[in-house]
Amino acid sequence: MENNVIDSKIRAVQADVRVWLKENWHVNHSLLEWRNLLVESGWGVPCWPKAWYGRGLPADMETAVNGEFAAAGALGVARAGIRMLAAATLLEHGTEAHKQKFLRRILTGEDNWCQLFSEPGSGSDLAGATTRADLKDGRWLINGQKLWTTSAHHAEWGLLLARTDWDLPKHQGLSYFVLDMRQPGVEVQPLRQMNGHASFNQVFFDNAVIEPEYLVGALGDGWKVAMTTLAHERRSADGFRNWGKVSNGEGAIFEEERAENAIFNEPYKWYPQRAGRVDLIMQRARDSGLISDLRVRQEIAALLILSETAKWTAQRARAAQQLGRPQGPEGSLGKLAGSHIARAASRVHTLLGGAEVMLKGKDSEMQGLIAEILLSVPATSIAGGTDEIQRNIIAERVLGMPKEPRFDTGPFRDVPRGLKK
Amino acid sequence: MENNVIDSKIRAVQADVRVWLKENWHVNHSLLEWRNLLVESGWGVPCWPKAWYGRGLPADMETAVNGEFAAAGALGVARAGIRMLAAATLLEHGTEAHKQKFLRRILTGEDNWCQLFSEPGSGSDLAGATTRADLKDGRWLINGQKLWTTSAHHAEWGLLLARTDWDLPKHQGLSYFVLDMRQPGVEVQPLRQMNGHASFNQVFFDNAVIEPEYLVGALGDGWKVAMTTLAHERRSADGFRNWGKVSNGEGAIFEEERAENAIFNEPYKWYPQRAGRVDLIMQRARDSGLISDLRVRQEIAALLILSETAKWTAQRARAAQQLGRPQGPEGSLGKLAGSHIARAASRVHTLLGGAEVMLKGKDSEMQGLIAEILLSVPATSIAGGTDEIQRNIIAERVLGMPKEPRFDTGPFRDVPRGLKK
Amino acid sequence: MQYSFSDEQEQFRDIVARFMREKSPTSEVRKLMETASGYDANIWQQMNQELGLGALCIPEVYGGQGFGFVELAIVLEEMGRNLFCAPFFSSSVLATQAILNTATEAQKSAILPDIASGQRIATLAMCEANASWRAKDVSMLAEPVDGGFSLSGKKHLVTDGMYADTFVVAACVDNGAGKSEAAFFLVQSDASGLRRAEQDGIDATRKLAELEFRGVVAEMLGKPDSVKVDKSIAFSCVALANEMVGGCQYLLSSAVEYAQLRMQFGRTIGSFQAIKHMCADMLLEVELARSAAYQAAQAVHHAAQAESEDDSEMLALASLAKASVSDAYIRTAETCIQIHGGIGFTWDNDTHLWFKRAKSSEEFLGGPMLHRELLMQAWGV
Amino acid sequence: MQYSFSDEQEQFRDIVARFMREKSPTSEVRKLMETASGYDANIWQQMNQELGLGALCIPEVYGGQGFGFVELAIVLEEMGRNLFCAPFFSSSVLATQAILNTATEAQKSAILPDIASGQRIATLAMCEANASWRAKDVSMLAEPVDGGFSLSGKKHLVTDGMYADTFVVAACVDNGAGKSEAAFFLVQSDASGLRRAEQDGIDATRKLAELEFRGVVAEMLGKPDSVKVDKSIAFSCVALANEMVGGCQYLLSSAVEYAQLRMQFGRTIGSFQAIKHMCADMLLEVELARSAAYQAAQAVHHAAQAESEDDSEMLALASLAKASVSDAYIRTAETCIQIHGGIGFTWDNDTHLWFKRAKSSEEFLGGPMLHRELLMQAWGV
Repeated sequence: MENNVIDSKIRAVQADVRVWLKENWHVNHSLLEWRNLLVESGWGVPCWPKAWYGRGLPADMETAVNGEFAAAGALGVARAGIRMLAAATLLEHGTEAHKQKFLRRILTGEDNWCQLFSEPGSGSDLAGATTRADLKDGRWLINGQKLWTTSAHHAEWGLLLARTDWDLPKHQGLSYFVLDMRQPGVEVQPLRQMNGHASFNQVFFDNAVIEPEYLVGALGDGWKVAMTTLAHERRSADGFRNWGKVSNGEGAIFEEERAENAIFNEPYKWYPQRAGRVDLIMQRARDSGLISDLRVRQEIAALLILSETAKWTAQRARAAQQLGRPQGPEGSLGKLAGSHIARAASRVHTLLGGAEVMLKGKDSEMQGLIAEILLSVPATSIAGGTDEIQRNIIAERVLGMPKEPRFDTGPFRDVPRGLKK
Repeated sequence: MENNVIDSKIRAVQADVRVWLKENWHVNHSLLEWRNLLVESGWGVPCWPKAWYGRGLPADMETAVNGEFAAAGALGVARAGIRMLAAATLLEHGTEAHKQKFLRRILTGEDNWCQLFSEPGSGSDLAGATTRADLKDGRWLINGQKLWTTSAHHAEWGLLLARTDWDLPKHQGLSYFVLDMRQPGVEVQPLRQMNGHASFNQVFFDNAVIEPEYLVGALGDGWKVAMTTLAHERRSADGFRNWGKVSNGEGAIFEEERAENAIFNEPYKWYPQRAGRVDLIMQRARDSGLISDLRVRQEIAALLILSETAKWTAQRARAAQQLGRPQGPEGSLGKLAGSHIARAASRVHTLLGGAEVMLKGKDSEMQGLIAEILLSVPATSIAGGTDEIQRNIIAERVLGMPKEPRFDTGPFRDVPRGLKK
Repeated sequence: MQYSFSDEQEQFRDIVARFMREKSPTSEVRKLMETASGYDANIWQQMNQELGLGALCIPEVYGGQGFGFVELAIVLEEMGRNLFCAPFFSSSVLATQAILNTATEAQKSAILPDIASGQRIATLAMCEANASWRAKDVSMLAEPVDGGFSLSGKKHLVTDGMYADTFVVAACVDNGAGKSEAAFFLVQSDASGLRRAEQDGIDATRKLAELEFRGVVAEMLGKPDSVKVDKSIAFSCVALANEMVGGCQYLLSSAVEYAQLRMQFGRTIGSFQAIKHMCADMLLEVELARSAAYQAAQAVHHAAQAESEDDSEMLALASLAKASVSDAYIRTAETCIQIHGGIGFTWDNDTHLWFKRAKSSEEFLGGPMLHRELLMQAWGV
Repeated sequence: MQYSFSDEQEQFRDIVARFMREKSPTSEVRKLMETASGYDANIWQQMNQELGLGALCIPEVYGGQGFGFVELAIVLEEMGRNLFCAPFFSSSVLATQAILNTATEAQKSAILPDIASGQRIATLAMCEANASWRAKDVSMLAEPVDGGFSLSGKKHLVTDGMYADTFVVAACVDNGAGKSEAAFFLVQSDASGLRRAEQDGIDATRKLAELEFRGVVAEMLGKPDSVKVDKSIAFSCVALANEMVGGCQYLLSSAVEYAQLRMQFGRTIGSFQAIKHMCADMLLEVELARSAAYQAAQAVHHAAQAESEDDSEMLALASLAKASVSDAYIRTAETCIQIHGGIGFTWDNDTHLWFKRAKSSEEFLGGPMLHRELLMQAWGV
């Protein structure tokens, strides 16, 4: 397609949105009213199919539509949490009934979702899940434990990966379900971290029940379906980094949205600290006077070189993507670079704090923010795939090096797992 | 035994040596005459068996005897090169005929030896040797190539590890031979290194011949016998570090010994540079004025902390050994620590040199010594077992962690090796 | 022998180690760190009565056992390994070393017996807003008044400051020539004009307090002598380094053990080369740091016994040890968390207890950058 | 687009890369590095006649092609990847950037056409005994004489100094106010009073010389201006950083390739996690360094086109790139040797050729420590 053809199409779409928003957007709507309007108009998710609350527009139109919303100061559909991963998974693998039941309430924000994949015994090795789903009297009984489940405590539904066949190899014995979180067999417990926050939950299943129609995809296709969820998780990782960005409009509907966001942002409030808060370094160095110490200047320069070059590397990846060029190695490196940055930042913050780093809490430096950095950074090189897993992925997928020899290809029943006896 | 009993035994031995030296040692001997005297008296290797040029004294008497030699300013038996490893191996695994033929001339210095273990395709994986020994018409025909063979060009005899059975697993198909280096089927070529020196040789075998009686140990016991050689190599590693220490006595016999040593020391003259020459750092920092740069001071302090603590760690290991305590982890760490020290030293030397490090040769800093450091240090983390192999050994043998999964346990014929096609 | 412990010392270590294992399991550590005082008075009493640890390296004339610094280092290593919660470091290291190095005979005779018995808990108040434990950075001024000196100002990062009975306070006096010299002063916890407030430390197993002095009348220990003040801090650095080595060892062992239990991909994670090599690197770093701590302990041992004119080598080793072990401890703690994975970042997993001790100890008594510089200075460079 | 090359630039890269692959295999590099001049005049001519690389980023009015700095960076990256042996860096980077940044129009018209065509090989003589390429460290004094200035003293580490036809020499003039200002001067190789001597470089693919000036009469380029002198060196730093990135890529590819070929213990060494992770770490470091080099090239590209009042961001990026790539290059070279094992330390293996280039480039035009400091200064910190 020629550029000018694309441009004129975009302009036509933009004009349509603008007209529709002018006619419909009003701050006196309740949030739910407004989202229902969005869902019915198809402008809430314009790139979704027409049959399901969208307008079937090509993916690259989303930015144009969003731009009009921003210009009008209008709110969009609910996006917080993992609801959009649930939606993407159900759109691809769900039945008509699933879509009918779940999609609309995902967009209106009436239902919240959580992701039940990780377990105490399967972190890096997600496919090693041992939560079991056993068919009994025509219903699935779920037993086991999930971990690192953000927002489980206010979710209506969970995306569950559970083992339905123990005689098949690891990846083949898993199935994918939608689980009703509000039932007696499901217990959600917050999990406290070393930095004092409790952003994640443990979820225990004791004969939790799933009706057979809540299986997503075919029996035994759980890993394949989960891959869809994870692919969307990776794709929207940039979006996740915008947590906490809430619109600052005035009016009841904005109050409602801010209240909603506040709940979802709560678990992530220490994430910027986890990444090392490089943004604070220069000012702290100036304030402490250590900016004139040649040794400290070296450390700061090295840290900023790391963080600047990592930023440019991500931008190179994005630019290549936008030009439709094959992705270079740049795209896979951000996570590992982030670990280096966080660790280096933690070291520099320590240098700048001196013995003050012995303190935490509101009377300590920056009302405890510095302590929170030092006690949160260790999570960066673990959460979302350890540095070691990242290096494996980079070596194997980007550099084409040989895979690890495998010791878990037989029937899962026989694969050593958990803690060695 | 009580300490005073030991002490009186030591004193008795010391008195004996002293008397014998007084009667026999004289600088007007030729080196060979003197060593023949030593061999006949048993004082040259007092802890060897009486049947073989020794006096059968316990191992801890060696220091006492050496002390008397040092006090008298008397020379000892020939020790340079790998002759003592050959001797130890033959004493343990050799036949009477081997001992008869070789041991005396090892001690007198009339024969020189080299070690033919490593190959281009088997460095870290020594047992993967592919040099073949085939029995034909009652004699072994040797074909293949060895690498990293110090002093091969002036050796009369070589300790050869070669494959005699390709259908057995790797470690079982090897045999150990004494090879006559002075024959048409053996070609020795010096191997130039990146620092310009050529300390090692490649040795090519083209139907080199070994008479059947030169097999050491049983057929197929090559790995076991080689372990003896390597164990003695490790044990005498400290001794090797004293290369270049030559006695500075006056007289013809000392001249002879110095000439002999000069040849043996030649390949090792860059070894101190390879280790990083930490000893030069402080003076260079003072001379350059960079000693007052706070950043440089940090780097120097960090380097010296590393090298001092490594030294103390080795001394802790030695102290434990002398007390007869079980060896702690300290003993296995020296090699890996040495790599860190060498790399850190190279960095500091670069800092101190600035752009002068672009130069080498006699007009450059310290007549080329600094350049030699920078171009030699990369060998430290490879030679004698790479850092990676050292970490494996430390993890497995010291920390008791699981061994690598093995892919080379079948018949050696089928083990993938060399360069992948 | 210089590079090993004697059989007696090894036996002594076994006894201390057993006590610490029994009295200071992590369940106990977790319980005590949530209390205000941070220690169990009964166990403190047992430690002093059964093992006599408080008396250990106080000379016999002052009611102590007269052992040397190497024995003290052994105790600290075992305490650090088990995160033993007690004011031992405050009382028997910081305060005792300050007193031993500066006080008069009479003062020592008056104070030390109660510290030795554990009846009196003392600590050091030195650090001010500039967060330094160096004599030259002490800015609190001691003004001569009737009955001693008057102290005003703030001290913070005072370990066990809320529950200590006695404070050794660093302050300056004018030496007449317009220059000020640091000295230690004795203040009792009930002194008039003294206020104390809890400080929230990242390491809940080592309690901190801020002290405010408003004209508190204090007794000077010995004479003003900045060199001796620095020397007593150097002694404490060595003690801290040995305590930290114990923590390093715990973290290393914990990581190696977990790596051999935890399965992923059908094998223990300890069978992956990445993990094995991390463990090997940790071991190297810990053993090098251990050598530094031991070597420094020996140097202090000798320096404390034979009053030498030139303390520079001892001071060098103290800084060398503090720098070396600080770096090793925090890196070992980071690696231990990494090997534990997500579990290692949870509150219920014990690793963070040592991580926080490591982070806190890194800058306590001066960070590695400072001590590397002090090392160079002590070496006369 | 800011973070990618245009299609035309990518095509240009392909053309340059093909030329370098064909003309500069390591067999050729090894042959040329043993010669005195270090390059092949025929290939130099081809490079200029067929590809016009010498003319590439010289403005059209001076006989050049008028391309920008990004195109120059592409050329250098491909040269660095193949260790192309030629005086390109000396003539088309060091000398040309000095001339472009400081000379008068008339001087540019007189000198640049011959450099653009490759007929004249120029280089920069700046570094003195203090081994610095900063204007403030230039101590050679240019004394006004009839017909120009008289230069006396020594310059060393002059790349391609033995075979260059023209030297751009940095020297100082008194600016009247008792302060000295640096300027560049033009000296021909046959000038009276000029002596040159070979210097033995660790990197035999980049020839070095020492020049001795004894009252050599020279022409000043433009006016004394230390800022412009530093700016032209900053441009060259960026060019060097891009050249080094090419070398990094060679080493990374070589290590990965060898790891997938070399067998030990019945498997390729690339299947061992230790080696895989080393390669992943190398890739990360190389890609970060590449971003720095590209970003800096773009900054110079714009700075060269739009004469801006404030060069500080460009200077910052130049130092950032030089520091980042210097560290990445030497570490990548060390790791590449390590992965090759003993073979990688031999003369016959090619790795050492790049290792030596990496080591030499690390400090050429200033080392990483200096450039980290300059980065902070350029940022106004």
